[in-house]
Amino acid sequence: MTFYEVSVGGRNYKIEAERAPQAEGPQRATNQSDWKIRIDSREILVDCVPVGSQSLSLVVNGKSFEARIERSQDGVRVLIHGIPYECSVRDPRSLRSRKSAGQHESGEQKVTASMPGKVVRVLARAGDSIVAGQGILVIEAMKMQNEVRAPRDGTVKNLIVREGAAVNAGEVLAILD
Amino acid sequence: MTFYEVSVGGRNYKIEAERAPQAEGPQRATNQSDWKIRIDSREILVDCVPVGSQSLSLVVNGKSFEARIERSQDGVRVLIHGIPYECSVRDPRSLRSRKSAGQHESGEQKVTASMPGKVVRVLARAGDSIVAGQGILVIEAMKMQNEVRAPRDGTVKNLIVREGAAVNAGEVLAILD
Amino acid sequence: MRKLFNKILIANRGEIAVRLVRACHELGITAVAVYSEVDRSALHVLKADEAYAIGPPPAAESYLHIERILDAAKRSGAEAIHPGYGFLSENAAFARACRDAHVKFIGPSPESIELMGSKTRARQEMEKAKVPFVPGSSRGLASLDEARELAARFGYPVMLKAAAGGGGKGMRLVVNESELSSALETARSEAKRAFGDDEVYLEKAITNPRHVEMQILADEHGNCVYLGERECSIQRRHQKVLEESPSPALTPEMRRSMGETAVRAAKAAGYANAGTIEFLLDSSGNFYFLEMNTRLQVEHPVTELVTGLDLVHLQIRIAAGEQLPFAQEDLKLRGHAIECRVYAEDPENNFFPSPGRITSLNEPVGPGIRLDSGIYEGWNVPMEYDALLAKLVAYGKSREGTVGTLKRAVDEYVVGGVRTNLSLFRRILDDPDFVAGKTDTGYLGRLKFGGGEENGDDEQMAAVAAAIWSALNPANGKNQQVESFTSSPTSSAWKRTARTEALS
Amino acid sequence: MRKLFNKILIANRGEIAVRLVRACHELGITAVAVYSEVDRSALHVLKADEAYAIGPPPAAESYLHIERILDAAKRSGAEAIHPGYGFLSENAAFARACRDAHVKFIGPSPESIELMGSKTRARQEMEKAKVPFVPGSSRGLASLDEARELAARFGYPVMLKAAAGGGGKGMRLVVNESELSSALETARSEAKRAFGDDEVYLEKAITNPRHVEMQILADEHGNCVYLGERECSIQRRHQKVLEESPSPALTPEMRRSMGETAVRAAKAAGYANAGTIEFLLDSSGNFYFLEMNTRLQVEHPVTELVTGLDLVHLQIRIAAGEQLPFAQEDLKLRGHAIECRVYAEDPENNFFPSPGRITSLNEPVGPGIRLDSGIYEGWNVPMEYDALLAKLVAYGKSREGTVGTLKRAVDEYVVGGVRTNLSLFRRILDDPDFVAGKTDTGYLGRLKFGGGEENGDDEQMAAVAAAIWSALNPANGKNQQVESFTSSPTSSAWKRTARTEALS
Repeated sequence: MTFYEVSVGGRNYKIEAERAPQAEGPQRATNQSDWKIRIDSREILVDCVPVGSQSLSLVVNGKSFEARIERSQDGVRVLIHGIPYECSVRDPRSLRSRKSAGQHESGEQKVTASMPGKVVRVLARAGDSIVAGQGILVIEAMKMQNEVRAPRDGTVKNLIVREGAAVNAGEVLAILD
Repeated sequence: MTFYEVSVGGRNYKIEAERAPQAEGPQRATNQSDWKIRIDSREILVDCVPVGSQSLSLVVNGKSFEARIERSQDGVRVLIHGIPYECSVRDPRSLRSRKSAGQHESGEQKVTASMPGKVVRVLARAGDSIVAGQGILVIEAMKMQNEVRAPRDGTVKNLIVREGAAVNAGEVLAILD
Repeated sequence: MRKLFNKILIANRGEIAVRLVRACHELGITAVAVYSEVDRSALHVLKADEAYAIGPPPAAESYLHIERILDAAKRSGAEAIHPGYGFLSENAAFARACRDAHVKFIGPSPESIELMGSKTRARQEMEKAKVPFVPGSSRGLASLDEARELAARFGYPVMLKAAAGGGGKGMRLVVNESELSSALETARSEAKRAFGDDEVYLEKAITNPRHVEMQILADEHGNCVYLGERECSIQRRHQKVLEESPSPALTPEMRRSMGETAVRAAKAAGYANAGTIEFLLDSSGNFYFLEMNTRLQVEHPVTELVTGLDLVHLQIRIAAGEQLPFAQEDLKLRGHAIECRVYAEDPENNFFPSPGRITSLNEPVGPGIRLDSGIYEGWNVPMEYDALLAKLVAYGKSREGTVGTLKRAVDEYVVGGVRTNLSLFRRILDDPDFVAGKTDTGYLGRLKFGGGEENGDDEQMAAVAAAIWSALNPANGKNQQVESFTSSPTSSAWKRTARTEALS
Repeated sequence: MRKLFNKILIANRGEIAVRLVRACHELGITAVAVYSEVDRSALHVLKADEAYAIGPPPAAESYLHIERILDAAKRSGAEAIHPGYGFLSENAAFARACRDAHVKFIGPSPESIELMGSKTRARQEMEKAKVPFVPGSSRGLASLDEARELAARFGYPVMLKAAAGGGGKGMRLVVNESELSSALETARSEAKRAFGDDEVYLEKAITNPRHVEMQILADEHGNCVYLGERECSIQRRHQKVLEESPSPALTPEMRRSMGETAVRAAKAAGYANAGTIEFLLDSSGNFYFLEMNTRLQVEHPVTELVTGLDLVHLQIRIAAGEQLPFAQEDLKLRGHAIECRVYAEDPENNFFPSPGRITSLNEPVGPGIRLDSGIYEGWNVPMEYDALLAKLVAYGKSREGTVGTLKRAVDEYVVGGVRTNLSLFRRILDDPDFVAGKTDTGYLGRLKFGGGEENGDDEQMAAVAAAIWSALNPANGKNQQVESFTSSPTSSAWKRTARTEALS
């Protein structure tokens, strides 16, 4: 049995997942694909089979769900009925490692790109004092421009990208101190 | 440079493949994706990029070809304009290994399934003498039945599958001696 | 919009089950799938809102198992069942069991199914309704004179058939009167030997007939309309392969006449819901009743595309007790539609079925294309059921334009891992007879097919691609090759194992 | 079939280039693609028969580079060029350069493009042809009395606008006469301050207008017909998002009147090939000329589905010198069609563009669905161009049924790796105002949108799926998390960078 803490849209689910034991005989009540799931202390039997390489099909009490799963920045994004649910999954080990990682964070803050694009203008320089909301640089993608702004007051410790650079989603653009 | 012998539908092509050297400057004549190909002593420049995980896009002299590639029993199957070309590719090493493997073949002949199915009837027994064209067993798939017949006169040395068995394409059904 | 039903159970699998799930969703109805063990990850299960296992892979133990299906209906609370085509769709016992269980069967009454399922009773009722049959003696010939007289009345050629017969035994084609006497003798003695009964009857011979069928739609209030014909002459082993609407062979007058005949037939059978009357059409434009299919047809999309209607939506509305929302004069055919049935079978290996894993899939879309598909990349096409993977349908203003669109789509369609009959469609769509609309039930038998599609430039490029692929993926070069004989089926070695699920 | 052209070059990219390649193939014409460096493996290049590189990623150096495109036409031997929409499609210099190079430009003459591209010249010609404009003084107001008189003639509310103006400066809405005097003074002084010119003119104010456009088709022999309207009121940042035909706001009489006006406009411009007249429609049913788009529109599929025609086939036939194959009275609209423009943008992040790799793709098919798509799984959507990925179009007998079909298809559509605006369509299609056909250009601004789509059961199941996925793929559990701030754009921080490629 494995324990997970899954947080979706601000809600936390405590989940225990275990493969169901195989029953014998031709009229077996459970399948190879059955899981015993305890979610927030309620127990359900989930028939779960992989579909292609990126989906799971879940049948629970006769209800059928197809869950497309893709990696996202913070965990996995699960699409059900076309609607994305951002899930961050922690098992006990990763939970610990996350806590210890968090303790090492100093007063620095990284400013990252939310989408890929090209840096068309840099508005601040390393060493500049800036206030929350002040523009740091401008990114362009698909004929639209976006001014990336400071999340809080501070000093620009480092400007990592320069004009003309292509940046990916999640890439660090600047570090504030 | 690598040499290949590719046979397609009974025709053999001798092919040398080499990545084209990169030209310098912005108005470069060749791309990273260019290949110098010599096919049957004719030289062509092929711009070839992967498309997804199972295709190549080739542009040759302005002509555009999308080649879907999948493994087949005897090599690769290449689909161009929807039409499959069964290609068996030999580089010098595999050519050698094939020859040596061939030499070990005795008078035995394997009878294999051409498609997946279920064995619904076995018509011959081990030890039986059979003539070319005589039925060995019957396979059923998708509501159709197929009698698998002996390719030549001989003795049934081994009947590997039994009635009710599911067989895959290429699976050995029987061995003739 | 009034909810027609809250929940419908779909007693089928494959592309039609997916199509029915979609129709439910379009109408805001919860769709319940059922599945055999081997279909747990089939597309219809993934698309449905609910899904219930109904047994092992063999159809008799799952999709034909009335009790288990009704049990799933009960567990799910479904108010109606759509049977699709094949399986239980023309099973009167199932329709009756649904009625007894107070679950609406989306289709005709068990009585209509029974009537049209019995050749003799159907013929009696249809003849009363003045539905034309192939002219014939309908009972044994008393004498050569009677044969002569009937043959003269119907016109040559005629066919002699053993009354107890089947399988061609005791059958003789008679081209003119001089042959009649000896042919009758031979037929009688053959019939005697084969069936112990020398009774022989005579029918007008229809040479190179077309198979043309008429779609009808009837509500439960006595209204019935026809929705135009489908040309289904292109068949292999009595299995339709390509269908179109309208038929290149019908004039508006013939369409009206055939349509009105079909409506008479349906009314005579007390028919409700969607149904199809199959006709033989001879080269002079005469048509003769073959049988009635008391269910939705595989090829219904071509009718939908030329009428602009959704037959499944209408089936559900009719089953919910609604009246037909239009009259005959409101219906107009527009444009042309052609359907290709994409089967998992190997055209280079005598159309041997080809189940297995779909390793890659590129489905054509774009202008003028409708695709009803039951597969996805990574799915394993099971060996237990029919080989129909998808229906590729093109539509357009003219037949010529529609053929062009279909060719484009066939060329874009890629199914990897299993073999398909797509190359057969390329061959048909390029064939001058097909392009001219000259098709009959013998068409596919006459069509030269098999290889020869390859293009020299493309072949060279395939070789180049294979070489570059090997250079990029060196591991692929290590293909072991052993001398082996792969079974190659011949036509005669094949036969349909059951008619239960036979589709048309 | 006579070959119209042997070879056509497609001077575009994305879904429209794919759609044009398909049209060529359907007509048996060789299709030549051009591509910028970043589009080497774009779908239009893969589908085309030939492909030529035309330069670096920026459009100015590739898809807008007239010389390089004509060079590719010359090298390939293309006899005609289809410009698609955007890029060079309404560039008179390009049309003229094609003419000079003896390559047929599939579209109107450079003279027509120029005429309709000039607001003042277009207005003069259109007014001569009795095409209605929003009533206004068209030149500066001489006095308060003149303003009073005009406002009384047009009816309140009216709008005062700075003649030199733009950007809302010097603009005042006047609801009744008592406000007029002070509003005129304010507008004048604002205009003086902003533009150094206090000239102000007066126009009837159209509140909550609809954007309705009329498709026309003219051959090069003086024949011109209209193909019905498209309702395009649902816009964001002046970009259309969802279009339909017919418009819920038009009666058959209004359609005829608008259609005949559009044909008059096209004839006055000496127009040939496909074109669209955009109108503002007020709540009383009056319509006013906005502009003419002298090219194929993004949203042309909805017209194709209700007319049963293929506009691109017809464009090619017209360019080849053929006459229109039908007259106005042969054309009938049937059913209803609605298009969703699927953009790579993040609806939860203020519709921020979202280029990147398509990691998974499930495209909806089935009854009532047409999909014009320019993407495939594994492709990298480049950041250099417009964010339109595909157009999902549903059609059916009724508007209600079509909305149902579209909802079903939106729910089946999965695009992984990049964010899309699909959830916006779910919101619109469920909105009572949309369902009732009550849309105007302010609709999307009023629509409450953003999150709230989640379903409790589905969310729990997502959590369960994520847990099982982690159990099956233990490596996925090791997600590092660092405190980081992700830039979150606000509406005001965004602007269109260019109108050159703006689509409508």
